[in-house]
Amino acid sequence: MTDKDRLVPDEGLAPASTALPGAAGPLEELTQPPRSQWLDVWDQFKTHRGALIGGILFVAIVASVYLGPFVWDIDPTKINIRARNEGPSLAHPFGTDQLGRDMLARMMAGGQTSVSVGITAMLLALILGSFIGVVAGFFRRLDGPLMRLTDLFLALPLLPLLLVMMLLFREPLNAAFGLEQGIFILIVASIGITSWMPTARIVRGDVLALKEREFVLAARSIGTTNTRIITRHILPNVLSPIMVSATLGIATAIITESALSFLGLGFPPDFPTWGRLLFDATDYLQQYPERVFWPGMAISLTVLSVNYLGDGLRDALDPRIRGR
Amino acid sequence: MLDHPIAEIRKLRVEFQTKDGPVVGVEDVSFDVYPGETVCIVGESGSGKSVSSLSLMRLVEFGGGKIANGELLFDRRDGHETNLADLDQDLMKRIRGNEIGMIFQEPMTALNPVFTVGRQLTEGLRVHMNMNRAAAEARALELLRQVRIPEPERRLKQYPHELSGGMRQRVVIAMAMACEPRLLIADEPTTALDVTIQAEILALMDRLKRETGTAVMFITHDMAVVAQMADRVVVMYRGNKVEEGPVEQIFENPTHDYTKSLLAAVPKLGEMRDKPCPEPMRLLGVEGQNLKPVPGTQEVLLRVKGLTTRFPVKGGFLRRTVANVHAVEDVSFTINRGQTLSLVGESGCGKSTAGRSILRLVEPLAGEVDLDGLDIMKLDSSGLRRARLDMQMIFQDPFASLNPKMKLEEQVAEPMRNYGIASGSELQDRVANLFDRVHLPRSFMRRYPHEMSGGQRQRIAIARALALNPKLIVSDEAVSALDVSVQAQVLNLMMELQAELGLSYLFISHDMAVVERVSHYVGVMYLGRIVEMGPRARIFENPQHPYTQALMAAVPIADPHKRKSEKDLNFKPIPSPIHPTDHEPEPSRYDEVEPGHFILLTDSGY
Amino acid sequence: ERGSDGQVSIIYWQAPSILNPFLSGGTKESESSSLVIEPLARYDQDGNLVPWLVEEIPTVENGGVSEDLTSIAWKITPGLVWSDGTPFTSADVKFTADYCMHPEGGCAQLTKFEGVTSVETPDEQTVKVTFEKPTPFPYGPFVGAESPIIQAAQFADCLGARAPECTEQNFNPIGTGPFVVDEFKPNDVITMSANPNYRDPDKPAFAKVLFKGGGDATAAGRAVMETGEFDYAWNLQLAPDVIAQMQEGGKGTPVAGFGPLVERIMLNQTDASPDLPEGERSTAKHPHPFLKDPAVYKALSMAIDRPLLVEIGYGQAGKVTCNWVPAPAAVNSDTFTCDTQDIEGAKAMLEEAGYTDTNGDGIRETPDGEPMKLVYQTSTNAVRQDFQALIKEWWREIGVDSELRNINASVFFGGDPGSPDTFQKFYADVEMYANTFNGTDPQSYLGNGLCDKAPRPETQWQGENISRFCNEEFDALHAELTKTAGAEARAEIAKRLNDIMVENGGMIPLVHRGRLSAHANTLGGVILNVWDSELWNAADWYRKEGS
Amino acid sequence: MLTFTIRRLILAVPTLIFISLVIFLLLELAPGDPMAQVPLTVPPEVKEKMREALGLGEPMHIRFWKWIVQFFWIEPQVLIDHYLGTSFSQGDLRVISWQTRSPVMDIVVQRMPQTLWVVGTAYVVAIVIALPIGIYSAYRQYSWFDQMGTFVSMVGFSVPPFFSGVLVIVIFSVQLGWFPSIYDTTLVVDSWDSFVKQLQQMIMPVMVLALQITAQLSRFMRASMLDNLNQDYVRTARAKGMSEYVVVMVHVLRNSMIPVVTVIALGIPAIFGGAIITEQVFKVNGIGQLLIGAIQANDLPMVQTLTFIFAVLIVLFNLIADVLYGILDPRIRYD
Ligand SMILES: Nc1ncnc2c1ncn2[C@@H]1O[C@H](COP(=O)(O)OP(=O)(O)OP(=O)(O)O)[C@@H](O)[C@H]1O
Ligand SMILES: Nc1ncnc2c1ncn2[C@@H]1O[C@H](COP(=O)(O)OP(=O)(O)OP(=O)(O)O)[C@@H](O)[C@H]1O
Ligand SMILES: [Mg+2]
Ligand SMILES: [Mg+2]
Ligand code: NI
Repeated sequence: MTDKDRLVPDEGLAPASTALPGAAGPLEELTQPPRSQWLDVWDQFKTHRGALIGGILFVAIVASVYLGPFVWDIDPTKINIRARNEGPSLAHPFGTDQLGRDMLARMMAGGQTSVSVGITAMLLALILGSFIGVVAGFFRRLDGPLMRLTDLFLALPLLPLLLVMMLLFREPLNAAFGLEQGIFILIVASIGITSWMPTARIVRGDVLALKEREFVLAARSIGTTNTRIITRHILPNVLSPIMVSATLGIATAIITESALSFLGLGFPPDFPTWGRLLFDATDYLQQYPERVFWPGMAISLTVLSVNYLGDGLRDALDPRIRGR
Repeated sequence: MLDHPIAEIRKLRVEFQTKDGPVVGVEDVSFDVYPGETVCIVGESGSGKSVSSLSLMRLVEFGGGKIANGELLFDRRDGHETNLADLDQDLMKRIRGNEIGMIFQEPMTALNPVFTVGRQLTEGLRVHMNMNRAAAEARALELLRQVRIPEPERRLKQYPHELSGGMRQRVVIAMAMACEPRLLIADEPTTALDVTIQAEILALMDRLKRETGTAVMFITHDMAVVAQMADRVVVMYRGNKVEEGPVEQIFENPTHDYTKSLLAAVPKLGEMRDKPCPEPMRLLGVEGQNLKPVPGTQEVLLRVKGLTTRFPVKGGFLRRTVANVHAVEDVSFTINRGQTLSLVGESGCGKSTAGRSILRLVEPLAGEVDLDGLDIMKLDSSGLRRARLDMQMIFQDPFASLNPKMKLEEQVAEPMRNYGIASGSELQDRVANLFDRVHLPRSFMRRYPHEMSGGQRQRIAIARALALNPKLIVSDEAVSALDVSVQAQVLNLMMELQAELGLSYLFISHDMAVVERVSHYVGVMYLGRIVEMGPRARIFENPQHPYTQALMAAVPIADPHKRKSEKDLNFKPIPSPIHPTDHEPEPSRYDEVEPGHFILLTDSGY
Repeated sequence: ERGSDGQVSIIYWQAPSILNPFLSGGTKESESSSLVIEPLARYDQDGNLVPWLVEEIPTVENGGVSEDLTSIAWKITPGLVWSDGTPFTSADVKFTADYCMHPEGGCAQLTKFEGVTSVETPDEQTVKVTFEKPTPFPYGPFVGAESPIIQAAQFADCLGARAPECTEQNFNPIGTGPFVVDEFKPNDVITMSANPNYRDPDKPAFAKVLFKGGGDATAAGRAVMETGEFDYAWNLQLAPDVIAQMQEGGKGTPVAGFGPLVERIMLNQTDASPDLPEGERSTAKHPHPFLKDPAVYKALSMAIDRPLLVEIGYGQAGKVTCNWVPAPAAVNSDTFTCDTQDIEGAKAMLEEAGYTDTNGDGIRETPDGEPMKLVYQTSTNAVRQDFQALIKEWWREIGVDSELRNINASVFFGGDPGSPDTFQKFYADVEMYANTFNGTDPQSYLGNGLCDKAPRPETQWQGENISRFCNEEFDALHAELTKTAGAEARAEIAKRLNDIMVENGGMIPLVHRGRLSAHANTLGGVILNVWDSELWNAADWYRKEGS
Repeated sequence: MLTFTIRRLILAVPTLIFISLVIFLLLELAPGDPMAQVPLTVPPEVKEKMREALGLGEPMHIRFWKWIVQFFWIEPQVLIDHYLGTSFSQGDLRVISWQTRSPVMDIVVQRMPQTLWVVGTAYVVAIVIALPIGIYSAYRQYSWFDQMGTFVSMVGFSVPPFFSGVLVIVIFSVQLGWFPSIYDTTLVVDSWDSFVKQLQQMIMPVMVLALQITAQLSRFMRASMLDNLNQDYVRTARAKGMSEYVVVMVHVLRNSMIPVVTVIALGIPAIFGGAIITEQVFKVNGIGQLLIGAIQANDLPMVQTLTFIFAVLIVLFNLIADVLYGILDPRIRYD
């Protein structure tokens, strides 16, 4: 390294004020033009190998699931009874199921549901959780009631809740959005509202700590209103626990959906999701192991990729780490 | 062989592997430490002081560093000279804590929060000296007595958080001294402490060194401390040693430019004697400095009367208030336009609370605050928001008071956005101007706080406070966390702005030398009250209250000839400010000993 | 020899929750309790009545049934004792009737006692049951697994509202059967041991029974046929290739038997359109726009490939049927054949009747221009959804569109009048489910086609005539059946009733479903009986040597 | 600490009553009918009679009040009677399940052992495995061990138990014949042989469950260790000449355990709640299976009681976690 040149004492003799508290590395950065925030995030993200692989994989999965049907345009509900239980072949790369439906097409259709359920349920849980966490942490008076509410939701059983929601909202939802959309909304909503609690707790804890930090006081002293303190100062700083919850949330939502299918409460059986496909295939585990393999693989890969993606995003979103 | 060094550092080079390639922490450093001698290593933050000392302990490796080059020769107790740089970690274990002791910078975090003091003290003894539990405990007790901790028996069973900062630092020292090491490395052991405690700790170390004959490697960036402690001084700058010599020589005849600038930046107590008004410091190598004194006006801007702030202590079954922390108790003062009033005092005496109460960032219990004719206490929340246009605050910790996730530009623009003062390109211009004002390059506007040094950050905080053109700035220990050279620049900047814009400051600090430099008036706080208040010169030249006198005595002076000894110090621990709810404190009554110089008559608790 | 063969392990993937069939009505409860408590007479594997705790089956010929068909007298086998050693008398039988007919008891088997006016005990060995009107088939009370005899002494305090409080009795009934309960863990497992006072001193061969409940059919089948942990698994509703795979395990054998269970598509005779006001939807007020047209329902039926359905859904445990009542054999009508799919024929039939695709979207329109679109609902169940998918496909081919719906079984069959999703409300055009009847006499089952049994708001949507079928000829013929005695004559009428229903489009029968159970190869004496409890002859079961 | 605990306990009472009301209302609103599983052969009139016999005719608030009284007043008496042989509860109507017509609590007590055995063991096994993995992967962050650990725990997290359960059954029961595929709840462990049997039947469900729990716990442990490994006191400990073992396993571990212990404590209610899917797959018939069975059969008293017990446990362990936090971390003092 040519640290020598950089370590030359500068004539101004006001050393630390112009240089960074770090000795060597960052000096160079001084001369670089400042860059946009997202470019920085991207830069950091790129250096995180796991995150990059995870991100590419996740994008690939999402793309193949949503764009795949344009290339592989077999109807996933198309029954071809003569081609029942076939193994992988050129015509059906993933084989066919017991009604001769193309597994690849079904995997893509199932993926659409699973991924959408995962993402939307996660978003719902995240928004709810962050909102409640932030409000509880920020407004001392609401803390007690909101945390008891969290207890309440923790204690609520998912299954009866789902049944109630089915009864109360299915008809109106079906009327408004159609059958599949209706059930989709129901499932997403029920997974969402039964899984926001951990996020809320974590966020609340972080907000409680952040609230005591001086920059929040500083913000108040320059006349920042509560709402702006929350949106500008608190939220960006609790982003990393939220990101972690988010990535875990996608995974849990996908898995919860499959568990609901197992218990007969999820999407109807004619509605493919990865969880459903996996569940249906477990009966055929011995005869047609490949049928278990595809959905199982898809779920695991998604969960894995999302998790690594989350790890990387968390690092990338934190400017402190980004600088190093 | 007394002239043989106990430790010789030869051509040390330490590198760190980071994500963006290797970073050099120490480039090329060589120096010796002789038995019974105190070597002070000085230099700005990040110059490699800690890394050098950690290398000697071979602890850099645990932080991701690597000793890339050089020798660390250490004279073992058994007389063998060993090169620590390539010693096995297993053997190193036996030297660490046993033959080399180390005291760390942060007393608050250097102790393990979940183990008792006794346990942490005895641990080393039992490993290195093969003591049994009882023997180790007896020795621990003895150590605690040595470092003069009150009630040592009780301390053994306490947890670190139950001790005050000063006591914790003494525990750390006791721990380092436990096995009577031949070399003691003290890495900024007093930086985080109050003057009074600092004075005690320094005296304590000095005594211990004399009593045990241990060699001390003392790391600091505070020249006053150097003057107090050192036999020899090593000056480091950006990973290199730039100068070395006996302490007198360094202070009287610095040769390297950096050393000179360092010394110039140190405010020295008594420097301002006979000067009526504060004036900026002369910094080396800065051309065209405006060193005109800042007289200010005699027009009253802020009048505070009977300010009282208490924090309730909740307890009992129903979470009712069972007691109050009397943080600020019946405090009155005035600040003139364009002038600075400083509040000094030990940690916890209520300085910050007083400052915050004026802005009503904490709600005072009683009192009047009158800012330029506006009764702050009577304002509702929107009125208060408007009032804050005229009064701003700079916080103690430049690291904590900036939002780490927001661009600097944004942070400076935020107050103007909040009040809708400017927008669009006008806002941009204003922000750019503010950056110019605080001497920051405009290219920094798009940076994040972590990309700045402490001094730069503090300037951002100042820019932010200036954004609204306030009349009053409450500066709460705005320079305490900074390096001397940076501190000098920030102080100069503040004074320059005062002269130009006619700002008034409420300057909160515990550094007497700094206070002497910047203030027109000084108030000394103790346990929530102002015990003495008056023009700066009178307070410094003629301190009347016993507490003020003790405080003055504790301030180290950046002059190796004016060392203080332990005998000069007689501090009592501060009594608790917590009183039961029915406690009715007496009102503060003052005696005017000289014109404008007041002394508290009420019992302050000192 | 009694108790010589160790333990027999039985697995039911539905776990019994109680051992008193009068309080539950579920198959799992009546079958598990059949090991302990027994009726006076049972049906054998062919559906014939066999005397069990009596000497012979009372008939008009042997004088046991009165000439006017209003009473029946049972003669209890002398010397019978309960498992606790006390004698079994006619008082116990009478008590059983009182227990079930108590108005507050909530007895699940009340239908068995329909029309009974009194039960008398002329002597210790004789029970006389009197009916309020001539009853040509008087073998309801005390016959079959649903109507066993409980001990008067044990249940004396459990009449009426007190019935549910008698946990000890309900979990551990004293019976005359081959086994006695050692421990009952509700919804989990029952352990039993041989009844020391069983009437045949050599039986049962097994000393212990382990009756495990819970899980799923796959696991049960696997435990018998693949791992050999269990000896008997009940009702393996599994895909045929899964069964085949399990059989390769070589440890067990599947056995199938056929009762009257039929998977069918009910055709709504009324209009279920959501546009109709609540209370008129799916009622006789508004007939269905096109489903009552013979051309339509016949075409729908012709489009279905029943053998394929059987192959995919049931394999060994299914047969093609065109009848509503395909069993017992005597009442199985042979009027219709339906085992070949005829898409072209169906198309032609619709075309001819004026249902043509006028706008070219592939869906035919009725002569009024309404598109032929059906809402097709069923309960949530993998096989049913496969059927739905297949049938939807076939119907599409003939130009009839369908919208599939499936509803959680507990809601669908739950009968909650407030829910829009029950099979009784039938807010759809067609719905698919299976139904059957107990015993061998179809009279009351055939009554499900009577006009006045249609669910409607006035009856709180209760009633068994799900398709709201209404046909005068059918009603008259059924009235005749209730008065006719003589097995052959009754069978003749039953066949005609069946034909009227199918011919007039009340339903499209799909599959005659059997019950497929499996037993270990080492378990001997298993005779699958679908007319009574599958465990009816557990006393005769034994361990085969050497296999 | 004591007042804190008592205050929280007292505050928990209204919370719990509110929770029970919410659960009750939810279940009341839920569709479904306890008679749904009664075969179609039973005519509707008879079903109606059976429904009335269950007390379904009474208005909602009366049934709620009855449940409250039974649960909070009568059931505790039964418990006292059971232990002291007294007879306070004689003649009082307990909470009766609609499915089995027997007291709900008796069944719950009956189901406890297998749930505790299987789920509890899995939890213990998971803790025993997860902690060392977490510690080591944090200590050697970014080593291949750490990478593997992350990968495996993520896979473990992402495999639904209804699949992994069947997979191990097929491998170990069907193919290898090592372990039984169906859990025998009647097995009494009184000898070495029966103990071995018990072990054999527990291995698979424990394996499946532990995989999931380990995956999550080891992540927690790792994160917590990483937080503490960079703390100043670690350097102090090293500077004292402590060996790496002492530094990591004493100084760092003790601090890292503080959050992890509370996470573990918060997971304990789940042990009592059973693991619905795993219990189903292996036929363990514990609490989880009881709950799902009761939901499917619309056995409201059972569902209500079980979910409420679960709520009590959650509230209780929340409190325990808080108290534990206070005990483990001397810096935290509740008053
Ligand atoms: N673990 C590390 N990884 C990377 N770089 C490091 C590490 N520790 C120290 N450095 C770098 O080494 C250089 C010297 O740091 P050092 O801690 O010795 O400074 P210092 O003189 O002790 O400063 P201070 O007065 O702030 O304590 C700095 O540039 C710092 O950024
Ligand atoms: N939010 C609070 N709640 C309760 N007590 C408080 C609070 N803030 C400060 N105190 C107490 O009030 C007293 C004065 O605190 P303050 O922060 O004003 O001291 P200070 O003089 O600024 O000290 P330092 O030099 O350490 O900043 C202290 O005893 C402190 O513990
Ligand atoms: Mg340092
Ligand atoms: Mg302060
Ligand atoms: Ni020597």
